[in-house]
Amino acid sequence: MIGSGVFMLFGVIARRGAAGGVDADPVPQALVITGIVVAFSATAMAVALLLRLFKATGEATLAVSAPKDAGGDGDRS
Amino acid sequence: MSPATIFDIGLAVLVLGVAAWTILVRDTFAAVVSFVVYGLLVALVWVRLSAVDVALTEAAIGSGVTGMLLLGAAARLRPAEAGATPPSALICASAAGLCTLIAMGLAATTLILPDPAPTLAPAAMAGLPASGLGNPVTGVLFVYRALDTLLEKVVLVLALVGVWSLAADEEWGGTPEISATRQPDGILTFLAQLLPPVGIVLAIYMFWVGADHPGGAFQGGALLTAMWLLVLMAGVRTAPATGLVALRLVIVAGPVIFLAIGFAGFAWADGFLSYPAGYAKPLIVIAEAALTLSIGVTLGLLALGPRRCMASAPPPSWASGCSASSPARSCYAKFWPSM
Amino acid sequence: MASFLYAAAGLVLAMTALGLVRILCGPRNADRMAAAQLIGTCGVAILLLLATASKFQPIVDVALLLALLAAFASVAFVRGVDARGNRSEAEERK
Amino acid sequence: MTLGLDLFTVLAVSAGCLFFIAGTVGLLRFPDTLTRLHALTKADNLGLGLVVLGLLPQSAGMLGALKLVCVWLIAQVSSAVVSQVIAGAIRDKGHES
Repeated sequence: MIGSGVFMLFGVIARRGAAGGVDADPVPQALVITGIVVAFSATAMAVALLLRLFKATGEATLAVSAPKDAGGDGDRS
Repeated sequence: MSPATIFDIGLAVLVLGVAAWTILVRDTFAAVVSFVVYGLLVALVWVRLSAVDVALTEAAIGSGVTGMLLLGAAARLRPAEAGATPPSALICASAAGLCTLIAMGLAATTLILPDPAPTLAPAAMAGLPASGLGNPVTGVLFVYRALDTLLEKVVLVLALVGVWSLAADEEWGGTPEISATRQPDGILTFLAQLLPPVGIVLAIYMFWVGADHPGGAFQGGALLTAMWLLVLMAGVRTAPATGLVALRLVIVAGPVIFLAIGFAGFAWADGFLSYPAGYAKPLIVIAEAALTLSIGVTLGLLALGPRRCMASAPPPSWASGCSASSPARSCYAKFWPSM
Repeated sequence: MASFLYAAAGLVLAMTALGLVRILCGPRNADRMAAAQLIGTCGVAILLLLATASKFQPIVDVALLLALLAAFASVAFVRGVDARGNRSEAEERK
Repeated sequence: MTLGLDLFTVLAVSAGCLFFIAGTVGLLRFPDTLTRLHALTKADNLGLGLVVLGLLPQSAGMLGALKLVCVWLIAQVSSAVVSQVIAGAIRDKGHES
C-alpha cells in the first residue's frame, strides 16, 4: 500500500514533467513499472515466508516477544 | 469545474478511502478483496496520469496476480486468524505516525518542485529515434535505463530462488501445490479453456505493440502469468515440478539473452548494453520476446510458491486427481507443453 | 461530447463507491467477491468511457486486460474455499 | 448525421448508466447472496453492453469498434462464469462461508 502510494507520487512527478512532445515523463514511468514487478516479488517472498512460519509453528505470528498481526499479508500489501 | 476534474477528485477520494479501509479492517479476506479493488482504482489513477503502460502493469500484477497470491495466503492462514492477538495500541500508533511523517515529507517534496518541473523527458526522447521505437517508456526501459531492466530480471530470479528455498528439504524440487479439483464438465474448466487462447493472443499483441504504443514485455508477461494460473487453478493442467531443467532454462532464458545482447554491445557497439546502429529495434524485440516468456513463468512460479503441504494434513488425495488425463490436455499440450 | 462521457464515467465511479459498501459490510465472503466482480465491470466501463472521452485508444487495451482478469480473483477465491474444505475433510479423517 | 450519432451515444450510454445504477442498488438492497448475484450480473452486463453500444459510433474505425465488442464479450463470459462459480461455492458450503 505504502509502495503504491510512493509510485503514485512518481506518477505525479512524471505528469508534471511532461515535455518534449510526450504527456508524461517516461523515466519515472519506467521506474514505476520496474518497481511494481520488484514489489510483487518481495510480496511473494514474504507470503512464502509467512506460510513456512505457519507450517513450522502452526501460527502466523512471532509469539516470542513482539506480537505481530496475524493477518500480516493484508498489512504487508 | 469540468466533469473531468470532478471525476479526478472523486477518484482520489475513493482511492484514499479504499486504502484506509484496507489497512484498518481486521478480517484478512475483506482486506485482500479491498486490496484487489484498490489495485483496480490505482490503475484508473495511472490512466488519468497519462501513464497507460503503468496502468497495464498495475492492473495485471498489482491487482490480478498479487490478489490471487494474497487470496491463497488468506485461505491457508485462516486457522491461525482466530488465535491472533491484535498488535498493541502503541505499535499501531507509532507505525501510523511514522507512515504519516514519511508521507508528508514525500508529498512536500513533490509539491515544492520548481514549476517547470525537472524532467528527463527530452533526454529520453532524444535517444528514441535512434532506437527505432515509438513508445518512450519502452525506449527508457530498453535503451536509456536498460541496466535497471536487466537487474530487475535478476531480482525476479533471485526472489524465485528465495521462495523455492523456503520449501522443506524433502519437498525440494517438488510440484507447487495448487488447490485444483478438476471437473471435466465444470464451468471453470470451460473458462480455463476459453480465456487463455484469447489471453495469449492479447499478451503477444501487448508485447508487439509495446514498441510503439503502451504495452511491452512486463504487461504481456503478467498476462501470460494470469492465464497460466487460471489454467492451473481450474485443474486443466498441473503445475510443473520446480526441479525440471527445462523450466529453469525458460526462467533464465530472458535475462541470459538480454545479457548476451548486452555483452555483444562490447563487440559491435560502444559498450555494455548499447545496440549497434540500425539493429537496435530487432535486438530489443528479441530481448523483449525472451523476457516476456521468462517473466510470465517466473511471476507464475512466484505466485505458486514452493511446494507446500499443510503440516497437519496428509498428502491430499485430490492431488493425483488433477493430473488425470483428458481430451482437454492433449489440446492444451501445444499451449502448455509440460515443462 | 467529452464532457458528457466524463460525467457518465463519474456516475459509474459513484456506483463503484456504492459497491464498496457491500465489500465493507459483507456479510459473507461471497458477497464481497460478488461486489468485487461488479466493481471490475464498472472499472471496464469507466476505462472505455475515458478512452473515448480523451480520444486515447490504448486505454481500451487496459479495459481489455481488466476484462480478462476480472474472473481471475473470483476463481482464486473459489479455489481458496475449496482448499479449506479439503483440509477440513482431511482433518476429519485423522 | 453527426448529431444523430451523438444523440444515439448519449441515449445508449445513459441507458447503460441506468443499468449500472440498477445493478448497484440491487447489490446493496437485495436480501441474500444469490439474489445479489442475480442483480449484479444481469444488470451489469446489460449496462456494459449499452455503454459499448453507445461508444461504437465514436470509436476509431472498424478495428476500434471490434475491440470494444471484444471487451464486452470477454466481460460477458467471465461475469457469467464467475457468478456460476460463486453460486456453486455458496451451494456447496451452505451458510458457512
